[in-house]
Amino acid sequence: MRFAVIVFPGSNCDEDMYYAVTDQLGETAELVSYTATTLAGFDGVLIPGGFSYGDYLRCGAIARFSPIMPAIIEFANNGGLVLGVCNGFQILTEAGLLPGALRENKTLNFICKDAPLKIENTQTAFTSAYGQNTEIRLPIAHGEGNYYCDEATLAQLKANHQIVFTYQDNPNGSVADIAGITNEAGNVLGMMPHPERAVEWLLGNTDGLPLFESMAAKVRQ
Amino acid sequence: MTELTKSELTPEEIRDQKPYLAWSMTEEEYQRACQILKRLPNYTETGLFAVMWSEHCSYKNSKPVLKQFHTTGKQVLQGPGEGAGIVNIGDGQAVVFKAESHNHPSAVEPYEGAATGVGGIIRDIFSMGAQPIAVLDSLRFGELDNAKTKYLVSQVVKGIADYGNCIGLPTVGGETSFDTTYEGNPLVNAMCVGILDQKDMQVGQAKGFDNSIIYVGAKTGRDGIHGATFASEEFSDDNESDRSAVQVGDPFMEKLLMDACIEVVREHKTALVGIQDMGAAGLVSSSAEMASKAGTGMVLDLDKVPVRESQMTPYEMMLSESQERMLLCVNKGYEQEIFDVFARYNLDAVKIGHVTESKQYRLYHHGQLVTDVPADALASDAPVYHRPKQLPERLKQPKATQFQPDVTDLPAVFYQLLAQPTIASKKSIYETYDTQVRTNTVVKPGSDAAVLRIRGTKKALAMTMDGNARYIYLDPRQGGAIAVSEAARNLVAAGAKPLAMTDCLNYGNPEKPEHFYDLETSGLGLTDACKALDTPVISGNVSLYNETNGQAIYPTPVVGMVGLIKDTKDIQTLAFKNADDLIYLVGT
Amino acid sequence: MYIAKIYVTYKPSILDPKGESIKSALHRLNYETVTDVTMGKYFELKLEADAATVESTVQAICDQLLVNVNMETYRYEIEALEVQ
Amino acid sequence: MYIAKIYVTYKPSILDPKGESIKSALHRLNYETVTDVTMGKYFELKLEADAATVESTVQAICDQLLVNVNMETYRYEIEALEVQ
Ligand SMILES: Nc1ncnc2c1ncn2[C@@H]1O[C@H](COP(=O)(O)OP(=O)(O)O)[C@@H](O)[C@H]1O
Repeated sequence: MRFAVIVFPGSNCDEDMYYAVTDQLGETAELVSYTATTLAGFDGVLIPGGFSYGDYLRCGAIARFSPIMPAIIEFANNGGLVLGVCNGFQILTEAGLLPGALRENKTLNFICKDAPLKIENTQTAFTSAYGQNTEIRLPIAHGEGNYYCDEATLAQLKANHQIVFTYQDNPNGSVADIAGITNEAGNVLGMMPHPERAVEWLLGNTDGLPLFESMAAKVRQ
Repeated sequence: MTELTKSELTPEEIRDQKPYLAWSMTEEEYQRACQILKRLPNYTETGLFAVMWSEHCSYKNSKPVLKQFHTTGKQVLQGPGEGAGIVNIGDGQAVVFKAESHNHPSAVEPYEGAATGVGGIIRDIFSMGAQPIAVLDSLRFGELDNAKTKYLVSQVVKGIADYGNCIGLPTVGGETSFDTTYEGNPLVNAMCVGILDQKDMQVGQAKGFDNSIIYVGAKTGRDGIHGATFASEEFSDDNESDRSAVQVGDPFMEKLLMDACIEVVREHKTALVGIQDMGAAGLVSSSAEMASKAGTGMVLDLDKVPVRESQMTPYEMMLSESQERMLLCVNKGYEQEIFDVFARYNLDAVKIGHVTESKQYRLYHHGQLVTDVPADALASDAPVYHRPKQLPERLKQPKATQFQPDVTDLPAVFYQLLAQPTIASKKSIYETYDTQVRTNTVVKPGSDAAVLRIRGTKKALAMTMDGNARYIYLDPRQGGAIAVSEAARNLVAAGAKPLAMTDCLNYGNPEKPEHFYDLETSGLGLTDACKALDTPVISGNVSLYNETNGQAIYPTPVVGMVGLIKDTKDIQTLAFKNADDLIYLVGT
Repeated sequence: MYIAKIYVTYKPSILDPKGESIKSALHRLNYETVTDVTMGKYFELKLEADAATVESTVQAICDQLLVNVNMETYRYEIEALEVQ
Repeated sequence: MYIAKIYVTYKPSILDPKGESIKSALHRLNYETVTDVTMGKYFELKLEADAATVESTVQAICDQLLVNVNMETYRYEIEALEVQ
């Protein structure tokens, strides 16, 4: 399959994402500039971490007005698989593709460490390759990963099984320990932990690889 | 600071009122400038001499010490003198690294001081054409028992974290220690490591008559004017109000600048002649050094310099230390392709002058010639001082007999030791640093040295920063050697062969003979170990005048070292691996 | 020429961790009379707009970019600046 | 009971990368009438202080904690709140 890795000014996990799906997963990928206006020919869209536009206003707030965004929204609305990690998650919420918002960590500090996660829903296009009730560890690295949504939205997320990952040991204050959610249709996933940093034995962790394998399997169906 | 911007004195008024004394330029140095010019320097020129002849820019007090360093070896591709040193790691690749101090700015404005320290050292690495891959930080503060120190620690760490995390470079190692000697004068040293294809090696030179000088990056403001002079002065409580040299870092801008400069280096080789970052003493030091090194002259039109504030004087523009700016020398006729690259990153790139044959350094402002001095006079011909030295009082005492601690409750002492901030885990610091971005980090903070693989090869690099000022305080020569040896041991423990080192020399006022003794003697100690271990010094930085109210810090050389691991399967970590494994104590 | 001053704060129902941490810092510094702290953002915008549109422009800018209406509220003041 | 509203902004000569990045975003969104943006901080403090000391307390809090006097300036307003 062919992935588009979106590069905004200030993205800094774009190459990591690229290498994860090419070197480790063995699929093809292309770095796509924020100035592009079409995603024709791609089977999946990856929005990487980083500090788009410095994240000086609010994380993701400025990136969502980039020229590429209408194409991403159209791609998602047509059922295409979109994964946003870290800053990518923030951009997806700012763009309204996912509900809620991400606030500053309750510790007020950036946190970089491995976080044990529970996979709440293994029936998604992003988690089908994980076993039921699997517990995994993925690296987190963020200053603003404290997920917020109001009660009504939370009830909906729960009812629709949109909560995909939760923290075992909530590091940032997220509502309901949320680490990652999908949209209602299940084709857009936003998550704070970094699966692309956990795809290689040399770097000590491969718990992220099944996520990309799930996406590839879904596209091949 | 208002004093610096009021209407300028005439050359005669400068001679009579001597404002240069406040800029740390001595009477003798002023006279020397007059002799070189064979006339009285004007206001701008006086400012340029003062800043370029400061210790920070000219190393006028430390040059004799640096000359003794061991700087050669068959692995060395570029020794001291450029933005950073370069070492061969085989397969046409090289590792580039350097350490730099930002002590004075961090004492005054800890968050921005530390952040811009990181930004500066990163620019030094990509100005060599290298892709930066990692940052390390070596921090020293007073004891953690008061609110002021806690504030400094939290702000310095946040400054380092925010800059490195935002630009997307992992901060993978360092050291943090606490001692009352650093109470008024914390040390913030940062190191950056980069990888380079040897064919992309760059130098900061302005060669080729008529070639264009191009300014890229952030606009120039009134920030940090006289920062270099400021770094070459002691602190005292009564110059509190002078401390206005605050520069603000913009890591987002630097990320764009880094990516754009690397693209220029890799893909526009025929266009690019030289590239240098605008660090201390900003525009004047980068441009004068580029000309002086190439044996050329330069004409700059200051009306072209992108500015952020209105009505900046030539003096202010030349001395501003606004961050995230670079200076390029580009072959005549190739300017447009360079402009196009920077335009794609939404960065300013403006031709502000050209290289000349005359060896004169000339600045025009509003059509007027405001500076006309030999380029060499500002750079390579700066004064050098051989300071007198004297054995410090503390070393004259006969060596005390071995201290015998009286330990009755061993476990209690053990726990007390572990609770010492200097010994305790530094997790609360390094967990705020992104240690994994760029996904090369094999060994993260918490081990003896950090290890990063080199993508696409079997190789990996180990890196560390170390220093223990108490040893130098007690025995400068041995202590210097110990600092190098500790760094080397940390690399070996990671499975690496040490390649070369960089250093930050943090000392007190060198004009005091006892401090100069410490500087020189510990330098000899560093050299002893460098020779023995074949780890030449390839780059470094000197920070003198680390004093508060006449009291100097311990002499504190900090060593940054990089080693090569030829095959990632040989990487070692510090943790015990299995029950029943045997434990050996090796060495003396 | 107008200057718009815009104040953005979290909605009351949302925990403000920065405000909380400042409050406890103030208590440690013995400013016990401080009972509540909220921290928000403050923007000053200069606009070369005309009187008829300036207010709607400021509102649009807030709703579109400056404020995340999911979790933040805002208020603003607009002043005319003397033209020299 | 008093409420203090405190506005903190950078001093004029200090680089404000946040304001710059917001300004260029607004220009890209076609709000070209915006000529200048600064982004600062906004605090609301509730104080159980008395009229005689409230102002000096607020000033001390600003100088000591809320404001980095190296780089920032501030202004404030203090209002008395009705006690229920
Ligand atoms: N300021 C810092 N930044 C990043 N890592 C740090 C810092 N301080 C300490 N560390 C890391 O913590 C670990 C322990 O450091 P240190 O206490 O200096 O131990 P040692 O003396 O054994 O080197 C090392 O891995 C080091 O890299």
